[in-house]
Amino acid sequence: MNILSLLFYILSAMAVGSAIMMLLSKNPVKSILWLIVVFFAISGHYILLNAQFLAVVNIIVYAGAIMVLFLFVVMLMNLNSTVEPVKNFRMQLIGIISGGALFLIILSSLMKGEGKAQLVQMRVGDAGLIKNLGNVLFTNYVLPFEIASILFLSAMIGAVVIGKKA
Amino acid sequence: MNTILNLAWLIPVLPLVGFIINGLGRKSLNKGMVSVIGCGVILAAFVLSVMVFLQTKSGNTINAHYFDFIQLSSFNLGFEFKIDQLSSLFLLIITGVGFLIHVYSTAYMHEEDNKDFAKYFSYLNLFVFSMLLLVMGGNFVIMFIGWEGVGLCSYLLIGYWFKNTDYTKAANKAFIMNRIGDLGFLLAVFWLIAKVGSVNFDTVFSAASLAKLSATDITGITLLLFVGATGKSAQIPLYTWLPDAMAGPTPVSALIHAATMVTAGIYMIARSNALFSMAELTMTIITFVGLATALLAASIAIKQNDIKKVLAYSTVSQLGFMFIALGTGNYVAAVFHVLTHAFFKALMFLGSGSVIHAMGGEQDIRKMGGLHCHMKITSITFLIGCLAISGIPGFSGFFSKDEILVGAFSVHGYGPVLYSITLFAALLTAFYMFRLYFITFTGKFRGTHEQEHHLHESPSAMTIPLIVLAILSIIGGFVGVPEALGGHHQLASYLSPVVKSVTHHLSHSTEYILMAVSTLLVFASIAFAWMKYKNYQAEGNATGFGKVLQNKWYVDELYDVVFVKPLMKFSAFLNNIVEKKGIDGLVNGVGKAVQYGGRQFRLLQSGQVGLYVLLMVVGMLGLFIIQFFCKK
Amino acid sequence: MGEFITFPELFIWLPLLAGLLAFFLKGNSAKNWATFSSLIVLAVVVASLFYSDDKQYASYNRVNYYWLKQIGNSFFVGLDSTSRLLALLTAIAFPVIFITTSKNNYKNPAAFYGLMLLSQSGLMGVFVSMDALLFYFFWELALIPVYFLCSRWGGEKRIQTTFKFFVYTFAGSLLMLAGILYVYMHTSQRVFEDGTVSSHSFALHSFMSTMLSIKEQGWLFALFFIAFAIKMPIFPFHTWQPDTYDQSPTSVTMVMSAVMVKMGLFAVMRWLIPVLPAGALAHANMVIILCVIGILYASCIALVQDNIKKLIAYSSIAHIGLMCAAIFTFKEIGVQGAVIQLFSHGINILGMWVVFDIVERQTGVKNISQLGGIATKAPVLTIFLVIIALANIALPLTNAFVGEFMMFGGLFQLNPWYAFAAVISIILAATYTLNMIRKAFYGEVSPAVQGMKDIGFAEKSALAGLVLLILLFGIMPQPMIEFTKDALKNILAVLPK
Amino acid sequence: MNAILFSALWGIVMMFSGVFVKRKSTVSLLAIIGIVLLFVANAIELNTYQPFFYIDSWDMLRVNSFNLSFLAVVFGCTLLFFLLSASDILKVGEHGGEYFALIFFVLCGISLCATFNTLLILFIGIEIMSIPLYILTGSDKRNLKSNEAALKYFLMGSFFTGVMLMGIAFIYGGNPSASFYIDNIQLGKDALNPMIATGLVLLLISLSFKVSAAPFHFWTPDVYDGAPTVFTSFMATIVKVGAFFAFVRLFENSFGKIHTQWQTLLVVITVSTLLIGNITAVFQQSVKRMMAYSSIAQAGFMLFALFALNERAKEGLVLYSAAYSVATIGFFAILIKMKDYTIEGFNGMGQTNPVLGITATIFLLSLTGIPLTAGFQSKFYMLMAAVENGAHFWVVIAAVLLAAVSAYYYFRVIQAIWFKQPANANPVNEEEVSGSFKLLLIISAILIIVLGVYPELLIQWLYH
Amino acid sequence: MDIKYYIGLSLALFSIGIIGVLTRRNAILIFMCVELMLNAVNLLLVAFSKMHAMSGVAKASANYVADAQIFVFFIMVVAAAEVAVGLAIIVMLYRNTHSVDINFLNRLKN
Repeated sequence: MNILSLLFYILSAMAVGSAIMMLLSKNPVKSILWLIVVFFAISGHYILLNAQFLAVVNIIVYAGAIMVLFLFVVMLMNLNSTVEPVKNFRMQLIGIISGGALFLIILSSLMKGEGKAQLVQMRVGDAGLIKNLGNVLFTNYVLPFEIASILFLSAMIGAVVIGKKA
Repeated sequence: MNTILNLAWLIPVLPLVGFIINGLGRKSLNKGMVSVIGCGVILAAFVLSVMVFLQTKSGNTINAHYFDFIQLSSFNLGFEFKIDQLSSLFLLIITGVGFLIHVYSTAYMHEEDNKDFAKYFSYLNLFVFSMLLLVMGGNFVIMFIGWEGVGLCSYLLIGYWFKNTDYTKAANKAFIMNRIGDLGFLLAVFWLIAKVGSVNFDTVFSAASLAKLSATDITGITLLLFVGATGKSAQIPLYTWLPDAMAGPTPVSALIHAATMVTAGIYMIARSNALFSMAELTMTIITFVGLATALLAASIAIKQNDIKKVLAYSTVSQLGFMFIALGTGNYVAAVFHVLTHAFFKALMFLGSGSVIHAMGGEQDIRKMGGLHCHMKITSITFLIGCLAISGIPGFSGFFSKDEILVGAFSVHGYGPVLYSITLFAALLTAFYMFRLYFITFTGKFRGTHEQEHHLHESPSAMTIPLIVLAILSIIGGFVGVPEALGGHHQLASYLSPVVKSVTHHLSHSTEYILMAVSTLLVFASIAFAWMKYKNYQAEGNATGFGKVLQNKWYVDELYDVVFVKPLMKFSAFLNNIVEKKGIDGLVNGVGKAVQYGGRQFRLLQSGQVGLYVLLMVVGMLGLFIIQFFCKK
Repeated sequence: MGEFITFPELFIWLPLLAGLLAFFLKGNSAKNWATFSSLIVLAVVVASLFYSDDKQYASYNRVNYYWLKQIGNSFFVGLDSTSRLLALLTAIAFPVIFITTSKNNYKNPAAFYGLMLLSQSGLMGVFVSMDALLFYFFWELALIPVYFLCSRWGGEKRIQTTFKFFVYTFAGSLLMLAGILYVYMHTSQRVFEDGTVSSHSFALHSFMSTMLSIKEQGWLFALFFIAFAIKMPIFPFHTWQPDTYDQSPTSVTMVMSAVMVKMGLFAVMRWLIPVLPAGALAHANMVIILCVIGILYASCIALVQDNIKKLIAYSSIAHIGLMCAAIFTFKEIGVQGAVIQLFSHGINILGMWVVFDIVERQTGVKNISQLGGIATKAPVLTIFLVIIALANIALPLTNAFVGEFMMFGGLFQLNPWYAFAAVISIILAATYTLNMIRKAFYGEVSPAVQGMKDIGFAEKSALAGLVLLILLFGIMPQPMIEFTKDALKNILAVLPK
Repeated sequence: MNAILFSALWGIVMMFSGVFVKRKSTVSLLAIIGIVLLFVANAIELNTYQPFFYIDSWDMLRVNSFNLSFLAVVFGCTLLFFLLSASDILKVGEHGGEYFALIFFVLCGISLCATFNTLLILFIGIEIMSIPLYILTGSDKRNLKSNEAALKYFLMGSFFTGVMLMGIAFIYGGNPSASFYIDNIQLGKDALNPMIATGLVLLLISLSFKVSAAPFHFWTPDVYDGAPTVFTSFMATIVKVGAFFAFVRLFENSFGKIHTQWQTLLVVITVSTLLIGNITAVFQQSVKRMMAYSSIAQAGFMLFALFALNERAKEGLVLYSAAYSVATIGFFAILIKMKDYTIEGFNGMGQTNPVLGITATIFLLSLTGIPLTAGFQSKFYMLMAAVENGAHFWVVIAAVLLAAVSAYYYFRVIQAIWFKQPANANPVNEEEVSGSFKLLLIISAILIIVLGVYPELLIQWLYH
Repeated sequence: MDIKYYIGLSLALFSIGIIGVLTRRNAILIFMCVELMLNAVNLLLVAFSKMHAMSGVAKASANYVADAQIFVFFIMVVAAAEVAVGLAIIVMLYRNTHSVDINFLNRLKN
């Protein structure tokens, strides 16, 4: 087992473990913090895959901006002190069972064909570098890039329309 | 030379014209005009019939095709008449007796409103038209048209006084019972169409067609035709309408329910003798049905107190005799009896009408008595009728009945038995007819004083037909004097081109003995009646067996219990349970199921996002399973 | 005239335009306009009878416009004998209805008469269309106005009842639509005169020349037949009918029972049997058995009906069942009988309704038990009724006798037992009809009938017209047989050679 | 291309108009001008295939007569929607300009969905379509139902965004050409690559959610019910057909060749959608909610386009979009003017407001699919396409039977309009019904009839 | 590293997200779980991009490898926009009801 595999397993365990912890913690703030841990773990995976740009963006945008926003809202609502009421056990069980079943079914459906092992390029490859991505983004992907601005405009308008105190 | 025969279509058309004029002009025409038109057209038809008769007597017959009625590539049916000896004989009876009855009606119905008077005559004319169509029809369908037409007219005339619920019920009963019979007729026609492809008499009775029919076919067809005949000619099991039909005006009873319509069955079987002669089973059945009817009706007649009912049952009984004749293959005898019966039964009905007229509408003989003093013509003519029907030698009934009895006796195997039972029925006839005569015309008057005061002889328009018919009742028999009595049986030889006359194998001496026996016994039974009823006192309702007879063996009640009530119950069951709960319930059930489904599906939409997502995830699971784990 | 406009078009457009116009008229003028326009249509239809020779006047009787041609449809209308006969029936029915019901005062007459005329247009369209899609269009279009008429102007329970009727028939016709589409997909291409080629065709002749396996024909037959059976209606699809007849305004009931039920039978003859011959043959026995059961069943139920409208409805179910059975005998005599009975039954039942509309309007009662002695109060009406009722029970020398005679004959030829069973209905029919006459018209005058008056000139002449037709075709049916003879070709062609 | 550009630009114009224009009528006028411009620009492109400004999209957008004519239908319907309901949009809250801006952004999203050629544009298009809708749903801020609807919509919507992305990821992963271009997906030589199959199912699921097909329809009744009625009208019609178009476009171009492999799934979805939509609608008392279920049912019919996936289906889809949208927009425009949204609320409308009554009846008849209305023609085309496809004929039979059920609930409203006695008060807010509004309703009704008689008018554009 | 491990990992994360959506009642937490699902997708996309970089087909063009990563970038963009709108809606609801518990969202039903 090489170091990459080891790192992969560690990061994977960290991601899944924190994700489960996020589910299990009663306190919303703690959930948010666990989620941030998951995001860091995923960023770690990106680095393993040599997707440096995404790793950075993930930390800045997700773990940074978005999660902070969540945290901010939770704080704003003063939910940190109150503990969320739990769903009744049966519903939770059904939820877990069906979520798990979905996982298994998708997984098994993927395994249906005779899959020859396909390897993933790790640690090398320059496609994920900022220079390359920037190049592609502003040439091939200029149209979606521009259009994404409309998304933000509408989100902005939405925030105004909805957020403004009536 | 056949101009007359070519004009034969006028015979039915004339009454039809009378019907139309009287029917449409019922508001504007006065009674005189109506009578003239009503009787005039029949008289004209009678005159034509006589001329036609003369033609046919000299052997001229005609099959006239007027227009196509139903013309298909596989089947064709014309509107055609067949005028031969048989039909022209019936033409004479219908128009002749019909005319007399029309004349009689002008007086009898004189008290009716102008409008109703015209209505009455138009119906009567329509009846004559239908009856003529029946006998003149050149194929089974035209015959059937007349067949149903007379049923209709009978319905209309029985229900002539439509405000009386009982009368209209009787009319319905007549029509429906007739229809049951008609059904048999109709099915026989279909059978013929299916097998022979034609319903034309000549075609069907031709050897080639008959050869196409198997024994089953012939038995089936003849049986079905006979069912038709039982309906129209009031035989068991379809006879009960005829006594009830007495609800109609008395001349109607005379014309329709004695002289003409009820003999349609005999005519039809005589007409189809070629078929019937080949169907032994049917013939046997006809004989026994006729015999049973003759006995049953006669037994009922003994205990009836309504003057018209007695005559009605007598008619049924006499029709039974005719069927015995038919069943024994003695077609000529049957036709002969039709002829004589038409005379004397019409006579008696008209006589009873005269009595009822005089009694102011009273029909119960228990309230009559001693009418002979008040209305001699009626009484004497009625007596002649009774003598004729009883079969006193010299009167017409004697000859025709004798021929039937002789025919019965000569049947191979059970002839003597048949003869004796038939003779017994004939004795009953003599008995109840004279019972009627004695109770009505002799003894003391038992009615109210006003009635007694009111008693009078009927006007001449009524008595003249009586007299004419009385004369005919006496002499009518001489057209068929048997060889044994030195006659030539002119009727048989006249009808021979159409109807094969039976040559019975009895020796003249046997015939003499038979005649003597029957005559003696008839006299005995008249004497018995004289003994019993010369001093008749009104009595209450009969008891014991008499009650059964008085209540007509409870046949009506039996029919009600066996057929009518179960049918109505079954229909109500269909209507209330099968229709509403079953079929409609099923239809509505689909609607209800949809609504129920709507309510259930609605519950899924509980408003809980968690549940929604869960259900959607389950849906995803389902789709994945279908896509990847279900065999295609 | 053939150059500019053809008869079948006139049949459709005249009532349609008249109907649309009627919506904008006020009060009585709508009524008069409707009567007038329906008489015009009658005149046109009668005129078309003189141009029925197809060889000589082909351009008068058949026309084909481009419409939806990309999918192989066209506005293809044409007249043949059966459709001409039914168009005539439609054209006769409407003026009679308008004249005899003219004393009924409907609120909002403009809408009422407008919708009536629209339904006439739809009916005409059903009878003349030669394209399956067009046929389906008219099939539905005839239904919609009737739905509105019944629901708006009907009795107390009108809404539920007519709604059931509507959904029921709508479901049926949608099944037919599915069937039409399936057959359509198996047609060959259609080339239009302007060169457009569509890969499939809705034309009747294309439908008739499809190659469908017997199995396909079998279930397609079921799809079509259910639609038609509901419309006719055939047992056990009939339960909408008595209630609907009862709850509809009588003039609409007249349209439904005199003309609309014929749509189903017509469709069977025009669309079902020629298009799916093997299916029809395979199912003929089953259909006939259903029909025969229905005949007896409906007749029995009619025996115990107190409501006259329902009684007539059940009697109509029995009669229609017989016609349907006769068609499926595939015997010349039976089918021919059914064809002429289409017309005869329409006339008779129309007459029945006319009489009972008058009775109901004057007495406000539709139950037999509350009536009695009408003959005393309205003798002329009674005479007409008796004649019409006798025609309805197929007395000889009335039009229905000829038809029923031939139909029973056909049934007998196919299987005597069917005929034996079905013929019993003749007795039952006589029983319930005569009982109804006896109770409602004879006897003592009941309180409800006290105020009744006899009919006036307009009603008298309309009824006299009907009675004349009844007698005319009863005594001389041959001309009508001649006229409709070619209708048999398509149906009898089903039989294996 | 013109459509994307103009809708985005005009969205921005409307956004600023909210700030600078105070008069409400000016705002709506501006919006109407915008949609007219959009329509015209699109029509010009449809005629010439030359956009005003050419942007090199690296083949990420594909423009052809089919999707342009579809967009023309969408813009035409939006025009009708604005004309009928602009005043009601402004009544929802004080952010009139913003609402219009959001609607234009949605149109931009629809334009992207109609012309996308890569999964990326599809994703962005669907998001641009969805996010403004979350906002519009919640735009009636004081109304708890509106809030609730917005949150439900948002939560479920983003959940299925995740599902869709998972699907896209698998498609990408299973595609040896490593491409997001929808016509460049290599489906495997013999057997279908399981990754692509999984991605396909996930995409099918998420797009089913967008078009509210069962069993992913649960959001629809609640959201349509809770949203301000005028936006429900917009969502149920224009947005829904937009999503449908994307759905069909994606599956036709990328998976059309392996149609039979996923047809069974579609049968299940179609039948359950028809069943649930129609049957649940039967029991509704609120007309608005009934229309939500009816829109599910109508989606079931539109799914036939996907089921059949042939030329006829595409024609049918365009026709269906137009027919369904016009009728629904018209009916909702009337519904907005009602005082009472229950079925009883319609009682006697035919007598008090005949014009509204007649037009509402025509709209409902069209939705039921009565001949000579556009609704019939569109259903007919769908069924025809399905039959032409040849497989699973029983689905067609099920569909027509359920269409008969649909008559049940549509006709309940018609019954209320014509055959029931009116309540004491006028069921309609009379003061809001202007003459021009009535005229527009009549025009839409006529449009429906014209399309019902001559569907070629619309269809011929496709083969322009 | 075999791609299967990455598929397993991201599916696990995805499923945990789904389970979270199914089991939690707090709207914010549900939303967070959705974000987790998106991240799982992101991870998978990046892994696939590197998988394609490994297999020969895509070597010709580095763009194809970049495609997926650009896609991930856009997912993040969209997620950000969604968060803005979503949190605004949640806040609005909280202002009106003082709760973010989805179980109490049942004014709209049936």
